[in-house]
Amino acid sequence: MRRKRVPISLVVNGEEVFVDIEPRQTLLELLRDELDLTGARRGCEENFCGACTVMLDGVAVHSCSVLALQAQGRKVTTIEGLATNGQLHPLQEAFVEHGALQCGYCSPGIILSALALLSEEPRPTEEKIRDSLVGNTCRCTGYVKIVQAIQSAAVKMEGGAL
Amino acid sequence: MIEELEYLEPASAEEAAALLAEYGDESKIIAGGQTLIPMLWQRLVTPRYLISIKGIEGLGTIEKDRQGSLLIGACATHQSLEKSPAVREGWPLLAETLQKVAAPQIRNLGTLAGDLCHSDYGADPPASLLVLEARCRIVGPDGDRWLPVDNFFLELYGTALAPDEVLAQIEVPAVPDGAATAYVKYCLRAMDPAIVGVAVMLSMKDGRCQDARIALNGASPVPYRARLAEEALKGWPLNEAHVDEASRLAQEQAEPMSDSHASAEYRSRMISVFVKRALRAAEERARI
Amino acid sequence: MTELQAVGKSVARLEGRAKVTAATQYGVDLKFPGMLYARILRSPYAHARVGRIDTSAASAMPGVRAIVTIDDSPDVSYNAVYSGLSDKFVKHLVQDQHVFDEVVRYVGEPVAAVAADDPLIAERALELIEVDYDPMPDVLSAEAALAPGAPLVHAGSPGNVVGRPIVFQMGDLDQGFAEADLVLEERYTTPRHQGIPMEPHVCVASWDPQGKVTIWTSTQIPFRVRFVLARILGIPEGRIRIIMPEVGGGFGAKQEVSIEPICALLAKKAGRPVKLELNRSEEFACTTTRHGAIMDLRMGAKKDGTLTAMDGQLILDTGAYVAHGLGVATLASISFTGIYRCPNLRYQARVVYTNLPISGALRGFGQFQVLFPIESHMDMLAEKLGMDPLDIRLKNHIQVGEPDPRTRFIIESCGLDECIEEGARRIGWKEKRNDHGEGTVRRGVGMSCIMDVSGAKPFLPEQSAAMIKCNEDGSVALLTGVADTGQGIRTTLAQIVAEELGIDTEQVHVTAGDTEITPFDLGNYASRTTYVAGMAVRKAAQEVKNKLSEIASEMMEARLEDLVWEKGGIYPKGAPQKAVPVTQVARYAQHTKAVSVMGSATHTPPHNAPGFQAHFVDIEVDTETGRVKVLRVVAANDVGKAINPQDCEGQIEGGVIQGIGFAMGEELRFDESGHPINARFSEYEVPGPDGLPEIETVLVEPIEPSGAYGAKGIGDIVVTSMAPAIANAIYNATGARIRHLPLTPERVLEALDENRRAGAGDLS
Amino acid sequence: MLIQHKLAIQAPLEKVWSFFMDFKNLGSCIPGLNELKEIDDRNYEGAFRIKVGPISANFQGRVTIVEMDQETYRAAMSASAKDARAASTLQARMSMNMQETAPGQTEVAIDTDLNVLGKLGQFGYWIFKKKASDVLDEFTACVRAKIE
Repeated sequence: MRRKRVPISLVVNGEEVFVDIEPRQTLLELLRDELDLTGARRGCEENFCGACTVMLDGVAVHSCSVLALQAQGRKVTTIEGLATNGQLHPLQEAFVEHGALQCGYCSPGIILSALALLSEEPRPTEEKIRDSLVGNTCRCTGYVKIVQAIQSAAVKMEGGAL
Repeated sequence: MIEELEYLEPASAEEAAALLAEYGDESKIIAGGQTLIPMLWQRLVTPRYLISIKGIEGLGTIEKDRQGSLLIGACATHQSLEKSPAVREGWPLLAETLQKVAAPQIRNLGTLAGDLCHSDYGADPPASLLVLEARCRIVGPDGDRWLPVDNFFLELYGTALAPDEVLAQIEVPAVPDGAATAYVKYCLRAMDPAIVGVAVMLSMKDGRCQDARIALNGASPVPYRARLAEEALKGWPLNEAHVDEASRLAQEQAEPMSDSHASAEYRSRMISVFVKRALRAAEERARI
Repeated sequence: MTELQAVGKSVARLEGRAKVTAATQYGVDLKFPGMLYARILRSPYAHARVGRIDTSAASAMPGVRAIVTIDDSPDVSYNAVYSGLSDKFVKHLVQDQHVFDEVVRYVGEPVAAVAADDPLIAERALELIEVDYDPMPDVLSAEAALAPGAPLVHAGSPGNVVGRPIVFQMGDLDQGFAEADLVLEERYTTPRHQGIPMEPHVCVASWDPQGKVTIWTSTQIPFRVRFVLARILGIPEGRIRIIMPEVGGGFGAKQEVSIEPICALLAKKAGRPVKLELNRSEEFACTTTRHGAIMDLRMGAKKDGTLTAMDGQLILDTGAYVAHGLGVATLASISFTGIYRCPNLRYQARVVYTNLPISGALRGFGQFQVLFPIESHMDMLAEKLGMDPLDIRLKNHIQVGEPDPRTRFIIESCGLDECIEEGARRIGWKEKRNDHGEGTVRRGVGMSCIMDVSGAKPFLPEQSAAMIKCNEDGSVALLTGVADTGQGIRTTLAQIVAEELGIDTEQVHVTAGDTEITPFDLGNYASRTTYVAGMAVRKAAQEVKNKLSEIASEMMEARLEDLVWEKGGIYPKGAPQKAVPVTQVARYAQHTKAVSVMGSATHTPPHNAPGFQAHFVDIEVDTETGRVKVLRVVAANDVGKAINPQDCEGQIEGGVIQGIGFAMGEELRFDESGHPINARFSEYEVPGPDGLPEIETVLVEPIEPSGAYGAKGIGDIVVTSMAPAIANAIYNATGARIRHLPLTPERVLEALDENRRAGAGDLS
Repeated sequence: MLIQHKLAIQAPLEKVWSFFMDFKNLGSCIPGLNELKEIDDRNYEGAFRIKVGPISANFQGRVTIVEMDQETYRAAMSASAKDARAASTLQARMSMNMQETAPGQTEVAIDTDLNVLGKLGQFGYWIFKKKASDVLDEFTACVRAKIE
C-alpha cells in the first residue's frame, strides 16, 4: 500500500534532483531513504544532537527538523559533496590526521557545521569554534581534537585550498 | 516517526488564518519548524494539515519604519535578525539575546515569531521583547489587531492567539536614548533553555536610576515584567540595598516550575541572583 | 630491538577516510531487497502480569508482515551476557531473562514486536495491539527493594537479592580498626548513567533456506551474541553468523544481547530480512544503564597515613534482570582491594533487583561505584591526618613486585608515582592548593588515582585469536575477532603487524568482527583488546615472519639465523646491499614456490596487568549558584607502551569529558511509577562542546612484560577519575564535601548552605 | 506520577463530605470534564479534555468509586480514560481524606497517582505535573465558591 507522494526538486551537492516524496518526510529521510546519502544521520529526533547536520543554502541546519518540502528548490550540501574527485576537503583531511573522529557517527555533521563556520569566519578563535558546535554532540572524542582539526584546516583553507 | 500530513502554502497571512479557521485542531502553522517538527517526530501533535507561512510575501522582512521602530516579519529567522546591522545597532539587546538561542542550526531556521507562539517558558526572546515593549500584529479572519507582548503570554505554552489567528509581525519601538540593556541567561549547556533569563533596560542619570525595565523568562510558567522591582529602583542609586530589594521583588512575583534542569526552589533562588547580575551588567554598560 | 617504525607512532585511522566521506556502512545504513522494518511494543508498567494480547487488528493492517509475542517466544531463560565463563563462575550464573515473559518488570520491557513494509506502518500497528495488563506492586529503588516485605521482582529471589552476596575478606578487620589512629565512615551514592552511543542499537536479521541466520548488529561482542542466541534460538553456533557493520560507539551499552533475538524471531516468521532500529527515547529509557549504587565505606589509618583496615558494603541496583550485575560486583572487588595496600579488608556487595531498566556494562565497569567513595575518603583521611592528599596515596598505593590481593597476579609495571608527580607539577598543585581567590567565586584543585584491569582474567577465560594471510604483493590480510566500536583497535593491531613484518600500516588489511570469517575473541570490553588481541596478533605475525624468513634464506642462499629484517627488507647479516624487499619474498613464495604464507595464533595472557592514572582538576565554584566550572584537567595515564599515542590521547580526552558528564550532570531519573523523566538529550545533561576545560594529557609508558610491546589497557579507566577529583576540588575550594553524584549546582549549593550553617568556611 | 493536594474549606465537615459525595457537584467543578453520565451509584462515564499549548487530547473514560467511608471520611476512586487520536491512556487512583481542622473548617487531602501512558506520556513529566496542579487549583476554587 502506497501513501501519497508529491514531486519536489532541489539541488543536492551541485546536482539538480527530482524526486517524489511524502509530505511527512524530513530532509533527513529524503537524503537517507530516497537518495541513499547516508552521511546525514539520525541521532535524537529532537533537533538537538546534530548528527543529521547538512548545509541548506550555505548554512548549517539539522536535517531531522526540516521537512523535505521546505527544501524545495534550495541547495543542499552533504558530506558526500565535500571531496572533489577523490581529493578530501581540508576539513576532512584534518579530521583524519588529528584523530578528531573515533566512532565517526557524528563526524559528517560536525564537519559541515565547521564548514559553515569557516565560510563565514575564516580564522575563528577556539571559543568561537566551540560555540558554533553546540548543536553537535560527540560522545567519543571530548571535542579537543575536533577543535584542533578545525583550527588546522582553517589555516590550510586560507592557504588557498578550495 | 512523523504521521501523514498535507502541506499547504497559502499566499497571504489572511489565507493562512482562513485555513486555520477551516481545519481548526487538525491544522498547525509552520514557519521555521524548529520547535514543531521535533513534536511531530514524537507524534505529540499529529496535525493533518501543516500551513506553511514561509512562502508568504513580506513575512520574512526586517525593516525600520518612519517612527524608528523595528518591524519583524513572522518568518524572520533568529540568524537574520542577529546578523542584521540595523538590529545590532539599534536593538543590541535583541542581537545579544538571539545569540544565546540554542545552536546555529536552530537559529538558521527558527523564527522569533515562532518562539513567541510556542511560548516555552525557557525560551530566550520573550524577556527582551517585554523589556523592549514590543507589539504583535495578529491577523485573523476579521482582519488585524495589535497586542502588546505583555498581554501575549497567557499560560504555560498558551498565548492570546485565537485558534484561527496568525502572528504576522512584531514591532519593536526604538530604544530610548542613553538606555543601556543586557540579557543574562543561566543554563548549564548552551543548548538548554534558560533556568532563568533576565533582560534589563536601564536609564541612569547622575548616578541615579531614571528608568528601569526588568523582565524574566525561565523563572515562571509565563514570561513576565517585574514592575514592582522596576519601581523599587527608580530615582535611586543602584546600591546594594536597592538592587537586593529589586531582585527580591522580582523573585516574589514568580511561580517557579520544577523541571529536569532545576527544581522550583533552586530556580526561585537563581532569580534574585541573576536579576542582580543583569542589573550590574546593564549598569556597567550605562557607564560607557 | 631495532628502533620501532610503526608501533609508538600516531598513525591515522585506517578507516578515517571512509568515515569522513561517509563511505562507511553503519548498521543504520543497511538495506536489503525485501527488507522489513520492525518496531517494539513496550510495557507502560514497571511491574505487571501480561494477560491477553490481541494482535488481530494490527495483523489485519495492510503492510504488516509479522508480529511476535510471548506465543512465538522460545521458552528459554537466558542471561544476556553469558559466554564461556570459567566453570568457577558458571555456578553463580543467573538466567532470568526471556525474549518475552508473562510478567513485565520494568517500563519499556518488550511485550510484542511488529515487522512491516515501512517504519510508519509498524509504528501504527503497535497502536492497534491490545494488551491486558494486571499491574503488580513495584519496587523502584534498591532501598525499597531491600525493605522487609517488599514486593518481589522475581519470585525466586527472596529479599530481591540476586544469588549470594559477593564477599572478599583478608586479614583481621577488627584488629585493623583497633590499630588505626583514625577511623572514618561515610555513605556514598552514585546514579544510573546512560552510555549514549551516538548510533542507536540496530540490527538486521536474515534467514537462509538452510535454516542459517545472519545478523548484522551494532554490538561490542559478536561472539557472545552468537553464543547467547544459539541458546535462545536452539540452534548451534555454526548456524548463526554475526557481522559487525561499522559501529557508532558502544561504551558498554552494546555489551550484551539486546534486540537481536526479537529481530531474528521476526525475520524467521516473516521469511524476509528484518531491520530493527531503536529510536533515541528507547535508547535512553530501554537500554542498559550503569548500576546505581550505595556504598558504606569505613577506613582506618595510622597517624603516618598507613591504611590498617577497609570495610566496604556495596549495594548495586541491577534493575529488572541481573545481566552484568554479578560481574560488576565482582570486578568492583578488584577496584576496592587493588590500588591501596591494606592488610585487613572486607568487601561485600549485594546485587539487588528493582522494577527499573536493566543495569548493564558501562565504561568504568566495576570502578565508578567504589572508587568515587574510596578516592573521596582518601582525601578526607589525609586532611584529618594533616597530610597532603598526594602523600597518602604515594605512601599506600600498590608497587611493582607486589601481588594484587584479589587476582593474586604480581604487578610487573606501575607508573603511578610518575603520573602523580608529573600531574601535580603541571596542574600547579603546591601553589593552587592554598589559593582559593576572593569573593563569590572560589578556586580549588583536586585529584584522584585509579587502577584498572586489562582484560577479565581471572574471571573469564581470557583469549583472543588472529589469522594473517600474506598477499603476493607483500601486504597482509589480518583477520581478528575484535570489535572496533570507534576506539581504533583495528589501526592499533595493524601497527603491531606492520612492526613485526617491517611493512607499512596501510599494507595491513584488517577484517574484524565477523564470527564466520574471523577467529574467536571475547569482545570489546574490560580494556582488553590491545592487551590481549595485541599479543595474539603479534604471535601470528611472528609466524608469518618465520615462514617468510625460511623462504628468503632459500631465495638468497643465506643461513636462516643470519637473516636481518630491516625497513621492509631482508638481508644476510653484514650485507645490507643484498637486501630483498619483503614484498618480493612474498611474491616468490606464492608464485615460484606455490606456498601460501599464513600465520595464526591464540593468546591467553599470563595474567592481568593493571593500568594506572592520576587525574588533576583545577576548578572554580560560583558560591551564589553552586555551579562548578572545570577550568583545566591534567590527565596522566600509565598505559604501558602507547602503540598509538594519538589514539591513547583520544581515549583519555573522550573519557575525561564523559567522566565530567557522569560526575556533574548525568543521571537517568524515574517518576513514582517507574517512567523515566529525562530520557532525551535535551533533558539528560550530556556534555556539549561548550564550557569544557582545557585537557592536558600525559602518557607514562613503563613497559609491561605481558603486553604486546609493553602495552596495557586504557578504555575503561579514563572515565572514573573526574567524579572524585572534582568532589575533592570542591572541598578544597569551599570546604563543602559532597558524597552523592551528580555534583549538580543545586546539590553543591545545598552543601555550601550546610557549611554556612555549620559556620565552616567564610563564604560570602 | 504522584500529585498531592490539600484544600482548606470554610465549611463544616459534614457539608463538605456530602458535597463531595454527590458526583454531579464534584463533576461540575472538574475543569475540562463534560457529559458526565451516571452508570450506577458507583460508576460514571464522561469525556475529559486537556490542552497544554499545542497538545490537546480528548479522553473518554470511566470513574469508579472504590471506597466511600462516612465513618472515617475517606473516599477512593479510580479512573481510566483513552484518547484514540493521541493513542494515549490516562489512569488515575485518587484517595480523599477529610478532617475538621477547626470548627466549621475542613481540610480535604487529595492524593492522585496519575499515569499517562502512550505518546502523551513522552511530553514530559514536569509539564503534566504542573498541568495537574493547575487543574486541582481550579477545582479547589470552584468547590470553595460552591460551598463556602
